[in-house]
Amino acid sequence: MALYSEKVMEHFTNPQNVGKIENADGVGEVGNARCGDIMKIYLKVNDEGIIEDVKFNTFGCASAIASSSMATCLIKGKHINDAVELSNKAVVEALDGLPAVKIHCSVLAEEAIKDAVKDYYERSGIAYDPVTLKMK
Amino acid sequence: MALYSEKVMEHFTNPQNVGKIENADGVGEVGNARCGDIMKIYLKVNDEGIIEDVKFNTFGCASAIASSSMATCLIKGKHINDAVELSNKAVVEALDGLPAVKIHCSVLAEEAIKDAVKDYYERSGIAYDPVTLKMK
Amino acid sequence: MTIYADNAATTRLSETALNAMLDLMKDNYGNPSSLHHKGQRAKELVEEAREDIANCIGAKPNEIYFTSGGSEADNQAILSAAYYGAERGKKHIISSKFEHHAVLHTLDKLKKEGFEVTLVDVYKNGIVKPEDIASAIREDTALVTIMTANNEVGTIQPIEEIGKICKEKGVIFHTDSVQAVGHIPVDVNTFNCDMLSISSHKFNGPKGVGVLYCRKGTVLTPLINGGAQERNKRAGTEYTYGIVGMAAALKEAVKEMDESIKYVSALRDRIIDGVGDIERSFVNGDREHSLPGTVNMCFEGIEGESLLLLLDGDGICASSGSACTSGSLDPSHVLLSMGVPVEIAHGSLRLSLNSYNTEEEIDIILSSIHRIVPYLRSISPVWEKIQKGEVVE
Amino acid sequence: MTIYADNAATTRLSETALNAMLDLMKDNYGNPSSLHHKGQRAKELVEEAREDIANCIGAKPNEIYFTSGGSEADNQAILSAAYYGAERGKKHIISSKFEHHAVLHTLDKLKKEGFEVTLVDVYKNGIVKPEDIASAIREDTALVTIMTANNEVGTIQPIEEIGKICKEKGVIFHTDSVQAVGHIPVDVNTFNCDMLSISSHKFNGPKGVGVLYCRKGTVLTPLINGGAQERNKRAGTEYTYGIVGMAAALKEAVKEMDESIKYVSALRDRIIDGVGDIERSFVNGDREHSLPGTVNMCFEGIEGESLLLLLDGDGICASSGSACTSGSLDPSHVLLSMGVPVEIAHGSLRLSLNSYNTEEEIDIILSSIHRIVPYLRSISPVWEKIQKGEVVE
Ligand SMILES: Cc1ncc(COP(=O)(O)O)c(C=O)c1O
Ligand SMILES: Cc1ncc(COP(=O)(O)O)c(C=O)c1O
Repeated sequence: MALYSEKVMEHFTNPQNVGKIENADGVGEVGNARCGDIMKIYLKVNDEGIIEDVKFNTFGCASAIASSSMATCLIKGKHINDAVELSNKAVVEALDGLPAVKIHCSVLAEEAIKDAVKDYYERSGIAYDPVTLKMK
Repeated sequence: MALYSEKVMEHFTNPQNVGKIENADGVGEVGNARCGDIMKIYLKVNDEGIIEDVKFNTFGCASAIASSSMATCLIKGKHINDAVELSNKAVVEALDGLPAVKIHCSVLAEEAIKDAVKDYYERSGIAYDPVTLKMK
Repeated sequence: MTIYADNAATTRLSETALNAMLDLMKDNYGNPSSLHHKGQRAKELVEEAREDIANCIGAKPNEIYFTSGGSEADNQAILSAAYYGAERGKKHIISSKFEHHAVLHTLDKLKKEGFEVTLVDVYKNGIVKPEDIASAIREDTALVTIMTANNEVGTIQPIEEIGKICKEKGVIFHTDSVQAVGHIPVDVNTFNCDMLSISSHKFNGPKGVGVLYCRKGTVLTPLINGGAQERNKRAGTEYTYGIVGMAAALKEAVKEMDESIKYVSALRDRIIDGVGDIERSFVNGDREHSLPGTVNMCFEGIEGESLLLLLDGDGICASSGSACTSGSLDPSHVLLSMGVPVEIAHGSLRLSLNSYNTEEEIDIILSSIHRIVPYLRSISPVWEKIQKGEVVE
Repeated sequence: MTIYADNAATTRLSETALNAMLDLMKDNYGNPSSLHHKGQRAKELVEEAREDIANCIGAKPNEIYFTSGGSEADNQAILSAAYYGAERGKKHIISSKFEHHAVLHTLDKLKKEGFEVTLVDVYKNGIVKPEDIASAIREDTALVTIMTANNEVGTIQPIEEIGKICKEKGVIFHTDSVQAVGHIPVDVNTFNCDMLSISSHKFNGPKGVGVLYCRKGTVLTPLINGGAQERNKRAGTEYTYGIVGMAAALKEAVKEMDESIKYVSALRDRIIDGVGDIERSFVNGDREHSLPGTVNMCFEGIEGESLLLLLDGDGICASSGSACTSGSLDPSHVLLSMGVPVEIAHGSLRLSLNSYNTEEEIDIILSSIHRIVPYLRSISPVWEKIQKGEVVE
C-alpha cells in the first residue's frame, strides 16, 4: 500500500553500484533533465564479454535511483549478451513492483544499459546485431 | 438561537385559556386543516362589552398554540373595542418573537379574535364599523 | 433523561468509530497526498478503509469514492449519468415521487437544463412497482434512480428487480442507499446497480463523510474539481478520520446486522402494537418490506410539530417527516405521494430506532404518546369535527 | 522522531479543536435540522461557530457557508459567479497562472463550456500586479479570482488593491484564502472581496470542513442540491464537530496570530539563512511578501522526490511542490509560471512551518539538507554537467 515497495526503498536508500568508472569500456546516458530523469551507466567488460564492473549516476526520483541500482545488480557479472536481454519488466519485478506512473524509470534503466553496451561495441569495434544488440 | 423563544415554549407547554365556552356570545374559527392550522375562539362578553372570558381550541404547531394562548391572554378582561385592535405584531412581540416561517400563526390569532367578535355582533344584533370592527 | 428515537435523521457515533478516529485526530494527521511517512501512513489507512467498505457492499476498492456525505454522492451520481446521457442524446431520467430531496432537487435542476423526468408512483404502501419502471424506460432514458429504502416511512424498494430491468435495457441505475446501508443487506451485485450512495452518519459513523459507489466502466464526472484525490473524481484533502471512522462503523454494523435486525424490528413492532388502541391512527408504509427501525404513524386531528415538541418535553427525540424539511410548512412530500390526505399528513410522527434503544425506552415512548395524543386532540377543533362526523377540510 | 514541516499540506489538529469536537462526538450527536432538544443544541453550536468564524474575518454570520473544504468552496464560488455572469452575457474570467488546481481545473471546466479565461502573469517573484488585473478587466468579465497567498511559494498577493479595482469596475471578486486564513490577517472588508474560500485543516482545525464566505447581495448557487441546510445553498447533514472544531481552531489562531507570525517567520528565516551557503541553490518567491511559515527552495542538479524521501528517512516531513500534484510527473505549475526552468523546477523543496515547530527542529532540518544535497549531487549526472559548465537540457 505504501508508495514504494520495501525493495525499492532499500535500493533507493542504499543504492548498489553508485559511482563512475574511470576509463570505462562503455558509457550510456539516457533521459533528460526536463523530464526529471537522467541515467548514466558505466561498464567494465573483460575479454570474454563478461561485465566485470558496472556503475551508475542518476538524477531522478527514488524509483529512478532504485531502478538504476537494481538494473546494475542484475547485469553485474553477466555476459554482455545476457545483459542486453534485461527488460524493464525484469527490473520492475525484481523491485517488487513500481507505481504505474513510475514504470518509465525502469524503461530508462533498460535503455541506459543498452546505450552503454552499444557504446562498448562501438569503442571496441565489435560487430553486433542492431536488433537484438547481441555480439555477432 | 433555539427554534422558539422561552415565552413561546411557556405558552405552548402551558397554554392559557384552553377549552370551550358553552353558550358563548361569539365564536370565531379561521385556518384550515390542509394548511396545518385551525384556531377556534370562544368569547363571553358582558353588557358593558367587556370580554369576561375567552377560550380557544387549536389544531396546529407549537407557535399556533402559543399564539392562541397569548392572544387570549391579551384580550381577556378588555373591552371588545380594544380586543379588535390587537394586531398580530403585538402577539409576536408578547411572545418575544416567532421564526419567520411561523409569523402566519400570529396572523391567525388576530383573525380568529376578529372573527369571534363579528360573530358576537351578529348574534347580539350590535351595529359595528365594518372597517375597524368597533361597536358603533 | 433522553430517549433518542431519531436515528433516521442521524445517529450516535459508535465507540468503535470514535476510537478509530481518535488515533488519526491525535497523531496521524498527515495528508494522504504527501510522500513522507506521515502522509503515506494516512494514505494506507484511507485505502484500508476503502477496502473494508468495498467488502461490506460487494464492491471492489477502486469502485469506492469518498464524498462529504449522501447528498454529495446523490448529486454526483445523478449529474454524471445525466450529462453522460445528454452527450449521447439521452435526456430522460426516471425516479420516484418520494426520493430524498438530494435526488429530487438535483432532478429539478436538470429539468431546468432541458432534461425530462418521469417520477413513478409509490402507491399507498410506499413501494415502487418494477413494471412501472420497465414501462417508463425509453430509448432516450439516461438514468433510473430509485432509493433502496425510504427515509420517512422506511419502506424497502424492489431494487434487485429494478436493477435487473435496467441492466437488461442497458440503462444506468443508481440507488440512494443512505437509509439502507448498515441496516439491511446491501450488495451492489445482487442489486445490479451501477452507482449507489452511502452516508456514514446514518449507521453510527461520523458526520461529514459518505461514499459514492461507481461500478467500473460507468463514467463518473467530478462534482468538485481540483487535486488528484479519489483518482481525479473528487478533489479536496481527504477527511481521513471521517473515512476511517466510517469504515469502522460500517464493518461493525455489518457484522452485527443479523442480530440487530431481529432486535430492532422487535422494538419497532412493540411500538406498532402499542399504538394499536389509539383510534383514528395508522401506520404509514408496509410492515413487511420495511427497515427494521423506522415507523411512521399518523394521528388524525393533531399536528405533528406539537406532538414532537411535547414528546421532546418528555425527553423523547423523534421527528415529523424528514429532518431536512423541518422549518418548511408543507407536509411531507413522502406521505402525500403515498396518498395520505394533506390534513392527516400534518399529523405524522416518525420514530426511528436502532440497537442503542431498549424495551424500557419504547414503553416510555408509548406512555407519552398515550398521554399527549389525547391531550392535543382535546384542544383540537379538527378532532372535534371528526368526532361529530363533519368533513374536515 | 518526526519533524513535521509540511503544514501547507495539512496541519496537526490543535488540542483546543480536538476538545471542542469531542463533546459533540461523544454526546451532542444531534442533527441540526431536528426540532428536538438534541437537534436544536447541535444547531446552536453550529450557529455559534458561524458567528465566531464570521468575527475572525470581519464578516456577518449569514455570509458564512460551511462546505467540505477549500476545494468545494473554490468550486462553488467560481461556478456561481460564472453562471451568474453567463446569464448576463458575461463569459470572461480573470485569474492567475499559479492558482491552486481547485481554481484552475474549475476554470478548465468552464473553458469547455465556452467561457474565456485570462490568466495574469505572476512574474519571477510570484506576485500578481494589480495593474495587470485592471487592464484585463473587460465589459464581459464575470469574475476575478486571485489567491490570497500561494500554497507552494507562500507569496502574498496585493488583494486589497485588486479588490478595490474589482469593486470600482463592478466585477465580482473571489479570493482563495486557504493558505492565508489563520496565518496572516484576513478581513473581507479591507480585502474588498465578494467571496473568499477557507479550509479548516490548514490552521490546525479538523479535516473535511471549510467555509465559503459570500457577501450579502452576491448571488450564490448550490453545488450540492438537496436539504435546506446552509440557507438552501449547501445541502447535506452538517458535519457538526468539524464546524465546531474549525471555529475553535480559527479563534485560537487569530488570537495568537501576532505572536505566531513573529515566531514562525524567525524559524523560516533561520532556514533561508541556513541554506545560504549551498551553491547553486535559491529561494523561490519573495521574502518580503510571504506567509510566515512557507519557504520554497531549488537545488540545482538534484530531483525533489529523492531529496524529500531522504529527508523523510531522517524523520523530516516536507514536500516538493504541492501535495496534490504528487504522483504527477510534471514539475510544479507554480514554479514554471514564475519562470523557473523545468530542469531546475524538478529540484524544488517546500518546507512549511507553524508554531508547533522549534529552533532545534530547524537545525536538524538544516543539517540533513547539508548532508543530502551534496550526496544526491555526487551521484547526479546533471550536477556533473553543471560543474563542467555544460548546458543541461
Ligand atoms: C491555496 C489552496 N487552495 C485550495 C486548497 C484546497 O483545500 P482542500 O484540500 O481543503 O479542499 C488548498 C489545499 O489543498 C490550497 O492550498
Ligand atoms: C435517503 C437519504 N438520502 C440522502 C440523504 C442525505 O444524506 P446527508 O445528509 O448525509 O448528505 C439522507 C439523509 O439526510 C437520506 O435519508
